Amino acid sequence: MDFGLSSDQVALQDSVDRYLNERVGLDQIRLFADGSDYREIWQGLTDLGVTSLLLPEDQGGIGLTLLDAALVAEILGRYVAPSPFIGSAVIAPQALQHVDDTIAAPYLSRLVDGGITAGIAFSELAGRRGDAGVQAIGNKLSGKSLFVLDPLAELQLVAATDGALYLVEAGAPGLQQLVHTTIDRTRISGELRYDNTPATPVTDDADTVAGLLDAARVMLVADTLGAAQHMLDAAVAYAKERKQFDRVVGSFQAVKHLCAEMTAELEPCRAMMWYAAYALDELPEEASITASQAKAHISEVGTFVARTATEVHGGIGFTDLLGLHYWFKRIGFNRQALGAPESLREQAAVLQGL
Amino acid sequence: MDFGLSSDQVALQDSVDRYLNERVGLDQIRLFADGSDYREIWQGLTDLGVTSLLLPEDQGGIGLTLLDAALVAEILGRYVAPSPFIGSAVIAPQALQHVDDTIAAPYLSRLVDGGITAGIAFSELAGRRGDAGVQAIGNKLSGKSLFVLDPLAELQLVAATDGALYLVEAGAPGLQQLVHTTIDRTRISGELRYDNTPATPVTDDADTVAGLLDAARVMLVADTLGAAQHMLDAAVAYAKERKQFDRVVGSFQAVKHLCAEMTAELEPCRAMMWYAAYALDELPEEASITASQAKAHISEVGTFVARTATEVHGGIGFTDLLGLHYWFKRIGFNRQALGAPESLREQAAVLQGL
Amino acid sequence: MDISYGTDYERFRAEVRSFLAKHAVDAPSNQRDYRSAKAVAWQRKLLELGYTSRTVPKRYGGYGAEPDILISRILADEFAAAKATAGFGGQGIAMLIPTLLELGTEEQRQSIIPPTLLGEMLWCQGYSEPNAGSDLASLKTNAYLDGDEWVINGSKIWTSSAHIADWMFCLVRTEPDAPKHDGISFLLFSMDTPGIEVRPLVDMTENKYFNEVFFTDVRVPAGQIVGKRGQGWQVANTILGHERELLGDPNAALTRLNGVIDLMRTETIDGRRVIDMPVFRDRLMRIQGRVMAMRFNDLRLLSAKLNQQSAPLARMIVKLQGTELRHELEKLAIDVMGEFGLGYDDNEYLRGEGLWQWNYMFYLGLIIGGGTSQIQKNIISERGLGMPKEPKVAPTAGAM
Amino acid sequence: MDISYGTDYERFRAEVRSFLAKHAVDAPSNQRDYRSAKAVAWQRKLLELGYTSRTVPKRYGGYGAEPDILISRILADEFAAAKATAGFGGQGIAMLIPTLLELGTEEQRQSIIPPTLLGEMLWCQGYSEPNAGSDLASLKTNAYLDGDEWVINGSKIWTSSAHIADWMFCLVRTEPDAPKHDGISFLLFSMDTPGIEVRPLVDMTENKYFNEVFFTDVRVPAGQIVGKRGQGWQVANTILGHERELLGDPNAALTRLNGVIDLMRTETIDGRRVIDMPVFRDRLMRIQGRVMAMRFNDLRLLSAKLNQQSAPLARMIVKLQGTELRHELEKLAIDVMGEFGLGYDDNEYLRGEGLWQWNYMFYLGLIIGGGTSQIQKNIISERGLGMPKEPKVAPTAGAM
Repeated sequence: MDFGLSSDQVALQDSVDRYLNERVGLDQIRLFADGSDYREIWQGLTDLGVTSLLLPEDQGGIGLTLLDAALVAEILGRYVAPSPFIGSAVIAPQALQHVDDTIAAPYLSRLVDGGITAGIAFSELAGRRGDAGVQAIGNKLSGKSLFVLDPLAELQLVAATDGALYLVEAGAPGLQQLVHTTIDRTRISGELRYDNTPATPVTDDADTVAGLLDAARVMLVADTLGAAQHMLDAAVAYAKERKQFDRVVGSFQAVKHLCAEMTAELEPCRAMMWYAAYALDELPEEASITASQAKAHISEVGTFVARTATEVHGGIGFTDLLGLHYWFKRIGFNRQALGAPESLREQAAVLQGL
Repeated sequence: MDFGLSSDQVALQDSVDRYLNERVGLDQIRLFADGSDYREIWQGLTDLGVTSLLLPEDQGGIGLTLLDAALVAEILGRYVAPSPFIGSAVIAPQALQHVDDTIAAPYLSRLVDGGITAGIAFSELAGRRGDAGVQAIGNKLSGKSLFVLDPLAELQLVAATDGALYLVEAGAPGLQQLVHTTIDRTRISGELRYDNTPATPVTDDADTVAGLLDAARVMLVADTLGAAQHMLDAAVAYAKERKQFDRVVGSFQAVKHLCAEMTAELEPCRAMMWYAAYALDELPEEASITASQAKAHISEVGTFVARTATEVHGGIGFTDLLGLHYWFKRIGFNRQALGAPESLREQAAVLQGL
Repeated sequence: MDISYGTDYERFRAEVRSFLAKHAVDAPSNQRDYRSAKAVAWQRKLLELGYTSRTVPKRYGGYGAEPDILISRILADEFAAAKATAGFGGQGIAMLIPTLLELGTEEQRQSIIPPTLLGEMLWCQGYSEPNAGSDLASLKTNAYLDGDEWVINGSKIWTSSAHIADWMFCLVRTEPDAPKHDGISFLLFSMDTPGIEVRPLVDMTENKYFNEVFFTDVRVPAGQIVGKRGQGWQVANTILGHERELLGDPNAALTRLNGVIDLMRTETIDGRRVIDMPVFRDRLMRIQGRVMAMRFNDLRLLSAKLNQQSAPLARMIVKLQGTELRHELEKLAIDVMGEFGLGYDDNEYLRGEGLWQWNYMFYLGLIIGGGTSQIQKNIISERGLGMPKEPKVAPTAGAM
Repeated sequence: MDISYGTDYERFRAEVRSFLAKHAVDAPSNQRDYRSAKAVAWQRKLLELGYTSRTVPKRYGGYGAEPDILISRILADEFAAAKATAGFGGQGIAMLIPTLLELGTEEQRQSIIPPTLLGEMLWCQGYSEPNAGSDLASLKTNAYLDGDEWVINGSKIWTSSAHIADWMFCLVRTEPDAPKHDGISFLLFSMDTPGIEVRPLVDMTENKYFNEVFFTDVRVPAGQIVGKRGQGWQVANTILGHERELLGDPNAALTRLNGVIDLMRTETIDGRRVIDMPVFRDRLMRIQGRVMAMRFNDLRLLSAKLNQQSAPLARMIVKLQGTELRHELEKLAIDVMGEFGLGYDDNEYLRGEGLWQWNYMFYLGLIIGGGTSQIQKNIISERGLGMPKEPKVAPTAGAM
């Protein structure tokens, strides 16, 4: 019985933390928000091994678990680091296990060394909005995926409306890759349009596809946890320094209690994220329920923390001066992406036979 | 333009307040909770004229409005006063206007002088629970009404499952009048069972029946407002006196903010109650929507105030020593009676064509 | 109780409505446009009809009517319903002109009010400072008299429109030895005066509405003061209360609520309309209940003002409840849109011009600004409920 | 990470489960029954098997096992799942016995532990006083030595079971001149001692679990003290932390959550099952998400204890979150039942023996008791987050 992080896991988080602490300061975030690309940061993360985490050792990977991946995602969230992590390091390496090795191997080795990245186009799986819709006929796709994470990546994992998963390469005939602006400028998201675009089938096994969706969701959960923890930490630190009425504002009971309430809500989310990530690998019968509930619950808590931490900062929190809004918006993005709380709760109820 | 209480209305509230302040102290409430009857209190209220408020002047009444009645209900809630007010002074006097005068007149005069009281058996109108159900065949009722307010009253206004309204007299053949214990011991509620029980038809006009239900709901809203205002006032007063850590607890910012939050939620409820009551008489197209929304919203606010005011009292609030729980439970009763918030909100949406 | 306005007022409402039915097309689309020919023509028209700045005396360019709360309300309601801007807003018109009418010299009124009404003299307000936010009276920007000129040094923050304003009205400390509320004066000066530097402050909505303003030996004629030396706090407070009420405007909330309903009718999840989904319906109805309560509370306040009745608690809670409610309302809209609700700026799937996200964040700013929710709760509990004031603690060393 | 207990523990779990499958029928139905032959026989059986008070040494009537967190957890889980009481609870067994094992004299252990285990010596706890609740260390009930007897005067409140207890363990002030935490002693005495008056305290659930206890010249042998004079605060704190954790037990919340689901499957509105109503489903799932988070947090704490890791914040928030969650959960159940949920006492339509309303109110009591939510938030912010302590204010005149 050991429901805690191993020293290896702590070391993994520390190494990513150290790297991002050095390389992804607020100045870099601003540059990225203004349109700089994330290649350099991603190369650095790749050098740390984040792309080979999940890959089996016999494929040149480290053979770690989705919990380890989630722990990395948490640190990415803590620094609102731009990166194609979820597609490139989590979903693609798993999805490619279902593809013929002669096709998969070259992709995998280039994903591992950072030569290519992967995006995920899952709008058909998680509460389809608007006129999204992807028809697959004889390994050709037509239609469009909305809300694609990293739509400019070289490799795209595309869910068709019938639930099957396909690989599409950047530059494939009939493919348009569009970026759309969102509030979260630390993420690249957008749209893919297909017109008889050739695609490689990955799997049409519903459990496999659901497992990939759950994994992507848990990565967003971990990202929110990290971002919310940063906002809470920043609020506490600011409240200990900022003075009004000749006192540090953190000595006012109302401000202290806001910080206590954030802590009380957020602290159990850490265990919940661990459990949801652990369940992906180890508890198949619980995995989808905990992934859905974790994303719903931690999104709600994240929204509360994002708002409250901003409020504790007072006026400065509303400005760009400390950049706090990047975290606020990242949490807001994660809330809606790949299933919003209302849909997830209903899904969790259905999964339990209610 | 005058959206405020007239001096007559203020005087009406004052007179009821003065009477209850003298006659319905905590000791009386405890006696009533232990089973004493409310005849004497009701007679006193009757002498003040509460049963003739709504009756037209040509029927010996005062010809006031449902807003005036709601203002009385508010004071009853403030003192958690036991009384058959809603049935006897609000619903029956209106319902009897639809009954042939030879039948109605004797009832009305006895209601006015307090010789009889009236209960309401509306379980068929507001989200039927369990196995309630009242079949009307040829002016005979069979089945049962649940959650009857004042089931022992001499006159019962009974909604049948088909939506029509009937009068039933206590002691009628086949009628059983049962009292069931609830958390709120300041109210008598229970059940009526009918077995071919003779009944006098009142109306089967859906708008008329809906109007009576709306009126009853608004009275409960006013009752909750009065009870919640009392709890808030009591919490503020207690916090100004009780000392811990060598300070009055009301000097702690956390306690102050709890009181401020209760105030901020409750204060707009006063205007909402006024408007909902005014709409019953003056704005027919808005009346049902505002009654539903007012009951839903003010029940939620009431629940929040009931809990928070108890919390501000600390341990003493959990005991019977100050009797605070009578208000807590009255608010809890009003929340569920004649339509709970979830059902009311859905009803309000439907009424707006959503 | 009678919530009708009466026939005279309804006749006025009908006039306004018929004017708007014909002429609303002439209104400028951007409320912050003070410069275009269209905007100036619209403002002149409204001034002439008494539909804006109605109570400003004729000799200063206004309509010269007596204050009438119902007239003001009718104008606000009808212009909002017609989605037409009700003439120039901004702090010069909303705050400075009423102040000058009450406390300015005749010369100040004549030279300032007419060009301000016509948008030729655009004002910004210099109140808050980096370390004087919630505790405004501790402001440190100072001015001393040198001959017949004030010399100003210091800085201001949260100065909206400073980057486009022609003039500023500003609170400065002129009596350093007086108690903090008695040492402040209310000065007016051109933003062209040498020594003023304006730095825009980007906010979380990515806009630059607010600025920091720095003063280095800024020299201003001695006569450009409103009220006497040391009376600036009183001058400012003459009109501050008015701003707080505006922030909780329940009619604006109603307009937005109707917008949410429209959204729910068009947005779909897996092809099903959001309006048909009970969980969202319930959330909508909850918010509607709260909007209703605030609207009726507002009606009560209007009536109380009209009939000289007192409703202090009902007034005190407006800013707190109003801003929280709007933030929640905009949040519901974003959840209704789901991922579409994340769109911003030039996103081609933007709903409602992206104003939902903008408002969601902006109302968080308003929860904080104009007296944070924490300060509001202090006010409600202390002034409203008579609970003890926050105990004074001995100043810590190095307090800013 | 590995959340399995391992084969040895699973074997133990299987044993317990098989025991319960056969013998759960022998358990008394009322957890507060310490007197019936059935209850005593069940307790003896559990003591013999080491299923209760497992770590109490054999010579005092226990099983003499080493402390093992996983064994304790397995027992708690399995007895809860079988809805069988896990032997006598109460403050004598939960709090006094561990205290005596650590700090009592050999004579105290021998004379007290065995009859306490068998329910022959029922204990109540005398800690809180009317003016020493949140601020417990300011307690004023005092005792002085007169020859070889303590003489006690004062009063206690919130003393559960005082009306049925045989003995009390009690905090009293014995060193009036010492600093407040150093002047307290921990005494034991029979409730039959002359000068003790017990007045039941009716609570909002209409029950009389709590009492006020008044002491007038109550004389107690000098040796009936645990620890030294003036060390009572430390003696009491040896085990106080344990109580706070129990209040937020997430496994109890899970059992109640399953109860809500059962309710939703049977209750109907207009003939439609509540479980099929999306608004209630959504509320249920929200609560379930919170219960899950608290369960996993609890698992983290269990693991941290087992592996000597530290998780102070995760521990500090348990009481606050756990009691709030339970209050909300019971509230959901009442809303699910609607008017049926108002039933109480002898109402013939009572669901779940009326325990929903009882728990709804009782958990509000627990939000207040054992350190109110406000005190919990002070602790979290000050001890957990290192924020400044509530500043000391000069005592006002007449402070109680």
